[in-house]
Amino acid sequence: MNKNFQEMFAKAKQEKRGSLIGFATGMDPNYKTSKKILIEMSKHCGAVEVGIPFNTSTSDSATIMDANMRAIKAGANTEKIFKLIKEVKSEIKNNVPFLIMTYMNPVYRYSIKKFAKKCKTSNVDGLIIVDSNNNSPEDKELSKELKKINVAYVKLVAPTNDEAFIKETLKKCSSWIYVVSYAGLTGSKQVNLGNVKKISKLIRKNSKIPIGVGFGIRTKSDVSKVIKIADATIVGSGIVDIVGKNSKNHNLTKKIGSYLKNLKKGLNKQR
Amino acid sequence: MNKNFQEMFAKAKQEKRGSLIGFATGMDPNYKTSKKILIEMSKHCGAVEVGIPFNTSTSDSATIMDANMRAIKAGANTEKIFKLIKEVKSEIKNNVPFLIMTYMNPVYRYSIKKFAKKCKTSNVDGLIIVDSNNNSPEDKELSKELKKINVAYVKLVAPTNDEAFIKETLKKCSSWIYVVSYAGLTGSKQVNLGNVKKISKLIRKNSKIPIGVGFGIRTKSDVSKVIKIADATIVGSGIVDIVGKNSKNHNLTKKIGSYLKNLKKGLNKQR
Amino acid sequence: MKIPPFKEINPPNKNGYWINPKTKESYGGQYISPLLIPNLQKVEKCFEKAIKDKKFMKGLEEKLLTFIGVNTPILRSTELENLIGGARKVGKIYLKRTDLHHDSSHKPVNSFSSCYMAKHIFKAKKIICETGASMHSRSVAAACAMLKMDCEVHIGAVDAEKVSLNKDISELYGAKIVVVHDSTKSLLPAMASALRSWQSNPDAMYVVGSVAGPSPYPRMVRTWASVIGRIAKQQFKQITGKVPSTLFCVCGGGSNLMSMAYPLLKDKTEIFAVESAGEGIPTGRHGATILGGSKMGILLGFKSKVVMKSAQIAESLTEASGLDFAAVGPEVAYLHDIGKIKFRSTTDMEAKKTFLMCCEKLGIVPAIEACYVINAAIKEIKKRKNPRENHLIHLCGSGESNVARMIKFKRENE
Amino acid sequence: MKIPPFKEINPPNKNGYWINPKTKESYGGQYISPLLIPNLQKVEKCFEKAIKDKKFMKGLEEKLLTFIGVNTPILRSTELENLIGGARKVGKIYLKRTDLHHDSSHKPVNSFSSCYMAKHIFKAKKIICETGASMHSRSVAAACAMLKMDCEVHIGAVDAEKVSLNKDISELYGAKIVVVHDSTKSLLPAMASALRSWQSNPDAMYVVGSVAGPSPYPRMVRTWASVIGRIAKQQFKQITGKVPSTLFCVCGGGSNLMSMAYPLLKDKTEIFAVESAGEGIPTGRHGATILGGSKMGILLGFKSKVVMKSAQIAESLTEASGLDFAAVGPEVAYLHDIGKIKFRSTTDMEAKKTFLMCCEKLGIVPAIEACYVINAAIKEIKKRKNPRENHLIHLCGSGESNVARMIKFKRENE
Ligand SMILES: Cc1ncc(COP(=O)(O)O)c(C=O)c1O
Ligand SMILES: Cc1ncc(COP(=O)(O)O)c(C=O)c1O
Repeated sequence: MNKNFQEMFAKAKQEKRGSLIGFATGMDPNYKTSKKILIEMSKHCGAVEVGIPFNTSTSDSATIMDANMRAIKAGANTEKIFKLIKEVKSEIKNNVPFLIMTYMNPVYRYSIKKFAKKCKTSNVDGLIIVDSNNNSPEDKELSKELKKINVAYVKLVAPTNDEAFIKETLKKCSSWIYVVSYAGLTGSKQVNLGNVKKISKLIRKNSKIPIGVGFGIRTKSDVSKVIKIADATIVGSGIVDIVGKNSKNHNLTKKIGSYLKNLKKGLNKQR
Repeated sequence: MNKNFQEMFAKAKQEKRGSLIGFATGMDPNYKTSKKILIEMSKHCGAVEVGIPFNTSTSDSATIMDANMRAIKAGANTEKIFKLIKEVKSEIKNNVPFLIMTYMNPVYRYSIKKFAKKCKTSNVDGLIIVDSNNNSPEDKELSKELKKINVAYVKLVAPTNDEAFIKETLKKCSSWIYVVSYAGLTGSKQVNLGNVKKISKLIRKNSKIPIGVGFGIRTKSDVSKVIKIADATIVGSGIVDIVGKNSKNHNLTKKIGSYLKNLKKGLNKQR
Repeated sequence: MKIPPFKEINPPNKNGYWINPKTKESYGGQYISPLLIPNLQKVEKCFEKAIKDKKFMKGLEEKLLTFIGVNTPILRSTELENLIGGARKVGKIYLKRTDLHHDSSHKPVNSFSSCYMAKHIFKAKKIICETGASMHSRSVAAACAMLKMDCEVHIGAVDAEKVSLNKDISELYGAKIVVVHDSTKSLLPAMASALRSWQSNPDAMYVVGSVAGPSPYPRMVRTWASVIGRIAKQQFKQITGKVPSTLFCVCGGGSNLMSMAYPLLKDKTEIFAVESAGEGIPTGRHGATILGGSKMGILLGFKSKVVMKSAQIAESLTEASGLDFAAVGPEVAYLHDIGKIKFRSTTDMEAKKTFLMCCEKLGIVPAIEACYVINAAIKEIKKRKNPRENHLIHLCGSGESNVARMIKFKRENE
Repeated sequence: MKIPPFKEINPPNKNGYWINPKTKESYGGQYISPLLIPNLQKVEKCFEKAIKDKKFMKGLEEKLLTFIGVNTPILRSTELENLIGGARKVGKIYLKRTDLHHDSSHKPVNSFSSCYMAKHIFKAKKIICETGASMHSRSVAAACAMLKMDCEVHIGAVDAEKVSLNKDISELYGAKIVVVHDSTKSLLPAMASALRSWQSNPDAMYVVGSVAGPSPYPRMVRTWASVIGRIAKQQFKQITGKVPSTLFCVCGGGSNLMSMAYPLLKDKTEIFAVESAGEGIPTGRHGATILGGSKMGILLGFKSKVVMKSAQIAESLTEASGLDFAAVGPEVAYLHDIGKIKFRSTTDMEAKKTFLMCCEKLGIVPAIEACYVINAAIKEIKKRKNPRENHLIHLCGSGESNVARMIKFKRENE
């Protein structure tokens, strides 16, 4: 398991609380502001997930599609996002782990081996590829490379997946597993707790890996409910929405800060 | 032969000249004006041809189509045109023969027998039906009825017709025969003298019937050229044009009068 | 696929008349300026020659099969059956798919055949035609393009607006478009204009769009068009083992009716022609020549039933440009008067609703003209309630050119 | 008419990949959120079941024959031959007329088959699809109407403007239209949007419009579509006694190419795919995935050649909405890379001129997409100058929906 994630989950356990993982698209709305946003997020989140934007995404809601398009317009590409993360990590004081979230094409085009190496040299702690299929040669290569360098390979499972699929996925997954809370797009519906329980049970049957839950978590109350079942919760559209609506506002990072501060209040495991 | 036509041709022969036959659509632009026009025409023409308008004419140029539509709008129908001719004939001092020019449908709808009788009682001297085919039962009935009452049945022959057709036509034709000077619509081209000579020769070979030539005769010079070959010349679009352009002009009948006066100068047979 | 050969079963007499044996009424003939008589004689001679010329017919039939695509399928429509109770109650309903022809209607079969004859036998360099829904002009223009002939199309100004897609396609095919502003600005004055133009161009050949016009056109058109019915009859026998119990066709001039009905005239098929009742026959605003009680009249070269106001040809009022013809072909009037063809009608509103229904329930965009027949057929079949019958409806065209008007209608009615 | 049966001759491996034996490169696969994996497995199972289910296949084939009208003719075009020297110099040219299909393109064969499977085997109540030229959505919507299923169409905002006729027809059929304003506002973002919608509606079935998408779509679509090529191969042998010497198809995603090429892959027919060169390949403003030198990429669930700008999918620029697809299907890329399919291209300007030429000289209004292939075929056939060859061109669509733009082009260029 990646050391920083290990620490994150250990510390949270000790404090009897869950972890908050915040997502933002890298370079949305531009390099400079994005850097400030990520630094702010690192102050409140257990981990930070940074999107490499892809213009033909097959799983994102309009909110994140718009963020992708803003970032691309601002010149985002794989190289620059790595640079961004590296700079942010060198400036922050703590060991908050950073993940990259993206689609297979940017990774594949960059070259899988080079991408893995670049994760290491840029202090990236984990990787989520939304459309990486367990059976693809790219997935095999990628999981092998990431394992070598101890970068977490966080894989997704969804309410529509059966146990066989979950078992298959667990084989490659490292550090934690991402549970999609409903059948739908990021941020398009309300978190579905029934689904979360069902899948978490299947996972627990087969593994002790920490569980992170994403899709549809926006409020303190969402966080609170999810954290009763899972180890971490991922909040994306809630943050990206603030970026989209305030991209030219001086108070942007402040707003994100107070949004996250409020969410954190829901992280307590005890009733 | 109809007596009035007989007289007309006899007188013209005596005076070594041809005859001018003027055409106007009945009730164009309305009953009252049309009556004045016809009376004026009777002063200058050897004979007057009055059109019963038909809205689906298959042989008229735009000029005469427009006249048809004006007359129909003014309420023209078969009954009223008969009345118009009857009134005109009772008011004029001379024996100028009047013809009706129309299509088969108005005649057929009126009933052929009734139509023939009505010609007689309205002092109509002749009838031209543009689309009457020698082989149709209506044509047979009509020519029989008209013969009984000595109303001229003036038939058309065209440059595209062969001798067999002309012979067939001559059998039914009475008083005179109408030679169409070119392949085309009334008033759409210049008179074609070559055609006229060719057909006249074919007619002369088979009959002594007077020949009237129409289609494309507008000027004194046209009249003069045609009259060297034929016995009469029919002027239609030239007159209807004046009506169309001056339908609200007080000088309308005067204009028609002077137009006809000028044309008459071309009627002399001698060079 | 071989096209079943033509057999003359209801010929007019030598002067182009069909004679009602009871009333002695005559239908058809040749009422036209003497100027055109030689042209008509030539057309007739060419036609007689053409149908006997094996090489010509072989060439023509190959083009009909591969260019027009005349071997269209017959579709069993359980969807329509189910609308009125299902096959077990009302019998089976089949649709002849001439909407799948090149240029999307029954029209190209006559248009192409006539132009092919014009080219190879009449030796014309130019074709003159009139058009209403522009289905005819579109297919004549297509034939002229392929056969390298000039094409002159006469269209009423009102129709030119209504079905501009077909008009634009005619223009893309290279046709010269003459917009006619006479009288009702629709099909009839357009046809008069075309005939007038022919008088000025006697070397051209005129190609009529329905079973109308002076002899020999009504006979020639139904003979060419009957290729459709000959194939359909053969197909229907293959599918059901029998000829259809009933046949339903829409009737403007009667070309799509005769195309299907002609080969079945001596069979025991009950034949229905459907007219446009416009806003309703009693309102006087309709296109129903026969059911509107029209009298015999003489126009555009032929004698038949004609919608008239005293002696003038009256407006025929209907949503469907293709049905906006104030007369029926003479053979059609004759077949009605001797009781061989029965008539039914559909209002414009019913037809427009049928259009939407066909889109939504059948997955077919029919020509608006075809909606009149579908609606009337459904009404009649429901009334007959005979599970042993096999019904055949002529789906005579596709409705791309009606989409603009109909999507507006849909949106206004939702 | 019986449809020649399907034979699998170029299957992907069990993970949905075609593998290049020389380079070991893999094409295809299933790159998609785990959410959709079960749906894809279900589609694959249904497909396997469907093609082995005799009753299902019989029902499907009857509808293909009578509803879609898949038995379209092959037209010998002496007109095209004569443009480049005549048959004695360049051989014979034949056109496969899928423009005569219901809804006027090759698309309905796959669309209907997929929807029929969705209804009877997948048991879906709703279909989700994307569309470019709206030919696909039009035919999916037609199938849904007939099969009583809901239909949701995703279309790029730019395309919605370009081919509004087809879009309006989809709406008349009852489809719900989702206009997509993402990224290039054309086919690719529309497909991404459709796939995203499927994730929210896993009970629906997604129907793709080309031989693209995650496994099993590329294989399923070419299998359904190959009905066209199976019939064409049989017809061609009947006409000429042989398989075609050359086959020409346009290539956007590759469905019309595979529909014809698939049954000929093991024959000695030389197969040409034609791409849109847009304003010219060197300008970078084009839709030529292969000839533009595209690299392998992963998008919309599959791995293949993709037009990219660094890792982003790039705009494919072409007049033809139906070719505006920044990738080719994986089997197509594979067949290109192993040398089985050759590629040619046509610029937008050449295609537009070919459109006018086809109208004026052939009497056919082709889909603008088909003009790319006709132009390239003529160029290639002229160069080959082989009088013993029989050439087959896939005339894959009719151009009613292009008329508005093309009549403007004609008037501007006269
Ligand atoms: C599709 C269609 N159906 C029917 C008709 C009616 O004509 P007819 O009764 O002469 O067949 C037309 C005429 O344009 C038409 O376009
Ligand atoms: C008429 C027509 N041809 C060709 C195509 C190209 O698609 P593909 O290459 O997937 O067959 C399309 C797509 O919409 C089309 O509508």
